Amino acid sequence: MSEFVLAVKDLHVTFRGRRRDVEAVRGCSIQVRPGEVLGLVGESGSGKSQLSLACMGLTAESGEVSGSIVLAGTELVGADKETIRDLRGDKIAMIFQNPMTALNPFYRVGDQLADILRVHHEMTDKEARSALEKSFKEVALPDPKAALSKFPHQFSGGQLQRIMIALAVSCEAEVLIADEPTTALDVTTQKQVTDLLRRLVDEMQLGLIFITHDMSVVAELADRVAVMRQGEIIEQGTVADVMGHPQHEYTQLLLASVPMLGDKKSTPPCSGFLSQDARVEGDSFLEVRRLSKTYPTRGGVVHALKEVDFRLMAGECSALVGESGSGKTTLAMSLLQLLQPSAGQIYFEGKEISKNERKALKEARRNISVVFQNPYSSLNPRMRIVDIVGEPLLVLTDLDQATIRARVIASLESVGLSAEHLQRYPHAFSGGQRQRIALARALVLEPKLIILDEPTAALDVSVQAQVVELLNELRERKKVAFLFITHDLALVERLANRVLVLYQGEIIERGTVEEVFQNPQQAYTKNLLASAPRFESFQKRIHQS
Amino acid sequence: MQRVFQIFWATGILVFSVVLGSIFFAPDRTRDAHTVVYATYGDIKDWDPAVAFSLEVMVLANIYEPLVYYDGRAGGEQVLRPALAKSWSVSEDGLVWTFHLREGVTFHDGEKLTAAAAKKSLDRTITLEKGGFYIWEAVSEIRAVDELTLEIETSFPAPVDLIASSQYAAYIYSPAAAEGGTEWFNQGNAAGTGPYRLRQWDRNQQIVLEKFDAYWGGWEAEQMTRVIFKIVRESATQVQLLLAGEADFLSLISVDLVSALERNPEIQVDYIPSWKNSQFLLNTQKAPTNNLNFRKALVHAWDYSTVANQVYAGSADVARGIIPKSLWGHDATLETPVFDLEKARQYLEQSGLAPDERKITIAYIAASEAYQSAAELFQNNLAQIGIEAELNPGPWGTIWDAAKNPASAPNAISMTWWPTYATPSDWLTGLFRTEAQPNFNLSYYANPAYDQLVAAGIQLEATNREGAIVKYQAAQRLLIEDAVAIFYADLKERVLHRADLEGVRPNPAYNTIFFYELRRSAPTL
Amino acid sequence: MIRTILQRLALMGLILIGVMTVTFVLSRVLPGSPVEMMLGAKPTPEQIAQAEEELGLNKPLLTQYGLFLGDAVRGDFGESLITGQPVTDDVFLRATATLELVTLALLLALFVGLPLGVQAAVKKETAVDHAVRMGSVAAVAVPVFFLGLLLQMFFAGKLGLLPLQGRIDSGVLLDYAFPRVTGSYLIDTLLAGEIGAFASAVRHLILPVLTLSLASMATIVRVTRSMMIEAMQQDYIATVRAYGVPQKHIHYRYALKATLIPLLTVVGLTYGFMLGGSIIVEFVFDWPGVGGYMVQALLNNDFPAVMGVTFFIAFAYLLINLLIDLLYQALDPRLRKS
Amino acid sequence: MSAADDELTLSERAGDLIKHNRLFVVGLIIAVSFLLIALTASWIAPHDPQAIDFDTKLAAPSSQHFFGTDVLGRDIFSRVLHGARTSLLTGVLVVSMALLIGLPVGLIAGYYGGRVDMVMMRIADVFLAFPPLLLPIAITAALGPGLYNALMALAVSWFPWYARILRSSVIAVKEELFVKSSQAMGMNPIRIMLKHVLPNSTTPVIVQASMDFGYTILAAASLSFIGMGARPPTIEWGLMISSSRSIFLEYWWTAFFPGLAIFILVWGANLLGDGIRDLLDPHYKDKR
Repeated sequence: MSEFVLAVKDLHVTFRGRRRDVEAVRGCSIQVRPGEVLGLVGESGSGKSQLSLACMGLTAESGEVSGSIVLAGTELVGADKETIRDLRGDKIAMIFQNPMTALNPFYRVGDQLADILRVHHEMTDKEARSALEKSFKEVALPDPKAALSKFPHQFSGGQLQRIMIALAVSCEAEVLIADEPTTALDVTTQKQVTDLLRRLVDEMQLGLIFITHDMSVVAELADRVAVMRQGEIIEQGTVADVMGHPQHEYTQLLLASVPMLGDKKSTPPCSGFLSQDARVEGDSFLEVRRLSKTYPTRGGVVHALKEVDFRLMAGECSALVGESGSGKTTLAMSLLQLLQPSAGQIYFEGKEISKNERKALKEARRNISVVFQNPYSSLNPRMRIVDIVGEPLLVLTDLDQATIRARVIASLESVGLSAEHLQRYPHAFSGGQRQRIALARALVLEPKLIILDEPTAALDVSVQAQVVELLNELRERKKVAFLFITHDLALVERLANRVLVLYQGEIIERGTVEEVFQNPQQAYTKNLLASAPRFESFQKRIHQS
Repeated sequence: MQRVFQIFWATGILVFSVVLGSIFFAPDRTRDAHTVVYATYGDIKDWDPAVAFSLEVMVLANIYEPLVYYDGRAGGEQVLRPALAKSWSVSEDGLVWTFHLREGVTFHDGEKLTAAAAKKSLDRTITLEKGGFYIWEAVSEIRAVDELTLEIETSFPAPVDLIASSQYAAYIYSPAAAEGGTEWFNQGNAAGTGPYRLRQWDRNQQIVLEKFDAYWGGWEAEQMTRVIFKIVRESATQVQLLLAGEADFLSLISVDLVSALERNPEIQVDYIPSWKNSQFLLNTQKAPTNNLNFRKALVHAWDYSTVANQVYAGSADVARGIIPKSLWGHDATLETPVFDLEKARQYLEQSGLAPDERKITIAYIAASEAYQSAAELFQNNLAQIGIEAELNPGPWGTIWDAAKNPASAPNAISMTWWPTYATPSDWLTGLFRTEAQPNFNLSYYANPAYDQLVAAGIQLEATNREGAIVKYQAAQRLLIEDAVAIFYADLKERVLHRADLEGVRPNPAYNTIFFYELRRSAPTL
Repeated sequence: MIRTILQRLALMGLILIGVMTVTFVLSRVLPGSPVEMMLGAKPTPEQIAQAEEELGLNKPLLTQYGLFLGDAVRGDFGESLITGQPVTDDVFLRATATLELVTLALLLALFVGLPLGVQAAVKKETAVDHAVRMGSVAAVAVPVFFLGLLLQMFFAGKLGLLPLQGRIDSGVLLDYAFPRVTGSYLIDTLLAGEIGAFASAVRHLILPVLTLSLASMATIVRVTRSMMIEAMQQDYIATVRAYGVPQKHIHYRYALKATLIPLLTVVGLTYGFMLGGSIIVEFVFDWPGVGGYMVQALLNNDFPAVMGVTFFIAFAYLLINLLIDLLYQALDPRLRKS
Repeated sequence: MSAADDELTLSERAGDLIKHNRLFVVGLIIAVSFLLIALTASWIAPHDPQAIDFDTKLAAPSSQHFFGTDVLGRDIFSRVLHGARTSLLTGVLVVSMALLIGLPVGLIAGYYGGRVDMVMMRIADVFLAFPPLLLPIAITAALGPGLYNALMALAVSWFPWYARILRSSVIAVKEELFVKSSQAMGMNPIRIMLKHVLPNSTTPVIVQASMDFGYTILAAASLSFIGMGARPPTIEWGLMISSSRSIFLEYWWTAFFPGLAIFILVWGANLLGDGIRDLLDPHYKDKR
């Protein structure tokens, strides 16, 4: 029988829309051999999920599938529903992006998984449970026996993803499709899951299709890679061929825009800026002294921020780095006066700003503005762009309509948009464009400092790069200071010159980017740097395979 | 999963079969010919005969008996029949009345009827001062002369035999009951001398009376042994019960259904004279009805014949004054206003009221369809001559209370009246005598000349009936001249019952059916 | 767990006091002073004054409310001015009649509504689904009093199959006397072994239960359907489908359980709605329940009864919702305090 | 990537709905026709609804009187037409009054949270603790019967529902980042609530209001049925049924046609409500 455990030839998936038909997959062909990992890369909307769903026979009713999909010797296209259903969970299994909601909250883990197992394999409940216990050990899950009787909400994201993998293993599936399994996980947990997958593929000769938008993960894990764009596979081959010397310019763009540590290509951030006038002024225009914030919860008091001190010099661009739960957003909210800190003070240009210092607070508000992470929530869907961007001027200045309109147009042009967008509503714009509008709103007041909370995290890789370039260019032209809040070290390298590492509410390390990145003092910083994808290891990995 | 389905279907079939079974195999209605069912629209509130003053008479009249019965069935003139008193006489000066009680009469609780027992129950009723106690106003002392002779002395000559026949506050109850007091009565107890004893009271559902074997009147085979009062609030339901034979009498009937029911052979409709009449009292002190000419306009804008013939569909005659045709003292020659919109417009002009002042409020009992239709018709007629009428229907308690407070009193309020005992003075004093704090004088009528005429009549009533009538009729003429109310209907009492029941001869003096007199002819079920 | 229950009970007490205050203010504003009602047609002024003294009507509003609360806490709501009986007895006697009616109506609504809702969801966008939706939207639109009249006219009037009104045949009530234990005629007659009386009680329940349950049945169908569809779109259903679990299994084991638990809150709500709706059904079928008693009390401003019956209905309504919430927390593993 | 229907604008979805959701179309037709009837009642009614004519009392439906005549001989067909006006007015007035009271309460409670929210929601709980119909009956008893008192009573007992629904959606919208950025600018809270929070949180309330429209008509009719609602000379369907209740078994048409009218209007309103929910509630469309 053919060497491939899954072979897809000239696959078309079209959806009958009410107004026009949409071709989600246009003639794709891929193959997977046992023990081989095929990386399926593409941005959102490229059709990679639809391709995998077709291989599972899960395409929605309104979709039509043509071409050929041979799974473990059986042709799926045109087969009756029963035979396809029988294969699912027996020959082919799937792992989903969000493990937290993938299991039924109303049943214990052991019950529901055993139930699934006994659908395909004639076994008693006891046998199913012991099989599960075995595969729980296989995926290094702590205390497998107890895990069976727990409920899904009693596990962490990483543990749940392991449970899903264990299920696929105990089903003895020959092909495993992992749809962005690590996107929803922390950086450190991501590495553990990808390593586990690699080990299982090698040991059990599984065929794995790893779907992701993150080129660095593909480089780490995959043997072969297929790049998808608008429903077509534009390039396919071994990792070395496709990533070493990419033919299609879209692939090149994807590779270039993946932020990697140690990627020397881009110019060092605001170095020019630093040297001339920043040092001369000497005084810090934003200072935080012993800032702390505690939340009372049922289990006692949670310390989100513990006596944080730091200073921002005029014209500097600092980055605040920390994983989720480190308190970085609480800090940002406190700076924006959206949160009342439990203790400590914040000074702007020497004057303390707090709820009762009316004048100082207003002055600070004119000079500090913010760009949030999620572009889809940053703009009021019911307001036109001209009103959104013009609102700060309306609120904080008493300029007349005409000048406000002019300033808005200028601000929009500075972020690469134009006056014709003025009357449109946010839903007419893409994620990247919305983030630019949010930036235009932040800039219109010509503030001294812009706080950016994970500005690119919600964007597609290719768009991320453009926004990073825009930020760098704006800083030069507008002489405005940035405070970046992010978990992505590669971004820090490209955008900031000073960095503060936040861990469980405390700044455990600070300094220039070179000092901290070359020889990190704290163990936590070292671990962070280790798990972030590095440019050299990426190159090594490509040429080696 | 299959187990759940099986349980689901099993329970479904079980429940369905129980329901079907009970529909078809429920006990056949075990109503024999000797049970009679009366559908009433309200439950009993006061079981104490000394306190009861409204709907309760329906039941109590079959449990208790007065000293004397008034037989109102014999047309106008007055006929008094012996009840617990075999015979009675009055002294020369008309101040001392002697009643000779019947012997061998026992109460339901076994006690014997004696003069002392009668004195005890009448004394208690008077001192309790509740319900209809005021009819004994004239009485100064009651004496039990010997075992079966009772003397009642009055401070001024009064028709004590007539008063003793009243349907309220004149019943004789056992001394033990008197001891128990209102508390004992209201737990659903009764101890009278009447043909039926109280068997069961299922609050808000039904009241059951049962034959009292030791009744002094004795029993025959075909008489009724069990009387059930079923509480049925909806008149449509009462009609259905009557048609289905589940009820023998009904108490709440829409006027328009009577003609349809008359055509039904199984139903019999008896019309009997009644002392009830309906009128709309006009508030003589509240603008704009304080203006005499405006009131005259109103009384001429009422369409008397249409209301009597159409709205009351033949169950009422056009009234002629306040004293009904069926009672002594009625003045057939009295000349009363007639429906004439032209005349009404003239009076309206004479009243000199500005157009925006021509607005009145009319209150009436919401539950009565006759009042509602009559009021809507009147509202329609008034609109034709430029008077705007706002209708305020409501339960009796609410509209009565509003009417008694001058500020919130309406310009016109519905009133159906019937006497406690057979005397015209009951209307003349109750409705129109001057009262500082109005109780039923909701016209706020205060005319000394009128009061003087009525008082004179009362004095003469016991001794010189003719003289009393002359006074009463003069008083009535004043009411017409002052247009104090719209007297529009002498109500014909209608009794609807199953045709197979005979002996139904309702007595206007008592708002009840004497079930003791009933016989059932060929069984219909 | 105990702490949350105590907290909820305290909250419930607070809300009940709020309800009592609102009712107290409303009942005092009612037109028509209750004294005349109590004393009958021709009371003398002294009697009125004496009765007002007795009822404490002449005291300032606040002290009247204080006195009332003092008594109410001891469960003494005074005597009803219409029936002359202690309000608590009246309310208990009638409450059991209403609870019997409402509970059966809810069970019928669930028994028919649930499966229909589930089928409509499972067979989405098919003839079954459209028929069920059309029917449920129509059923909700039928005025309860109109439905009652129609059923009466047809089943009792024309066919003479079912009784028109009341809880049991008068004759049966006499000849098959049964002791009142629980207040529910179905149970009491069975306890007493009087099958004849039981059958009569069932016959009298059919029309009122049907009238009361139709609207709620429709609501339960619509809510079950949308909850079931929502459950079927959850990620964990996609997982189970991806592992080839048969469709029937997905519907009736996973999606159904995920629907039934949140559905509990709707049942609590419907029970409350039915307590209100029973007012109309009791009006049409002469059902001696607490709804009719309340309307009578309000119409004749019998304010002790108004306070007592409002307290009971609000208390039952809140208690039921509390029980449903606690049951919901016990059943949903995510909320369980393990 | 969502399936065929990508982000449709409101008007496209409406067109889509009319073509595909037959139930919504039926509802639309009923609602529009009743609206027309209500507006043109005085012209299209064959007889004067108030004209009393005892000669034709309780006449059965005929070519002369399509729905027969009532106990005062008035033409029931004309009265049903005029009744439409009262019922539509009831629906509009009650829902809008309830929204007028409920929206501010929900907005302030949701936005400020903390003690303000606690107090307001407990007050709403008190109103919600009264089972339906109990509170309106108590209020109408206090204010005295009459259509406007009944409508006021219904509105007062209805607003807590809207307050609660708005509150929960305001709590969600308050966390949106565009609200946070306005707060960061120091915009005054009232402006934030009115310009940013309210416009984005009213959808669930509008959906509920359109569903309630039919129910309020039913509630008002029930009040009239037990004598607490409209009074003559107002022409109201519930009142017509109530006043012909005792003769209904014999003269069925006196109550049947007003009852039928209530049923059809409320049914239409509910279908319309369903449709509006699909229109405004995007992710709801696949729950249809």
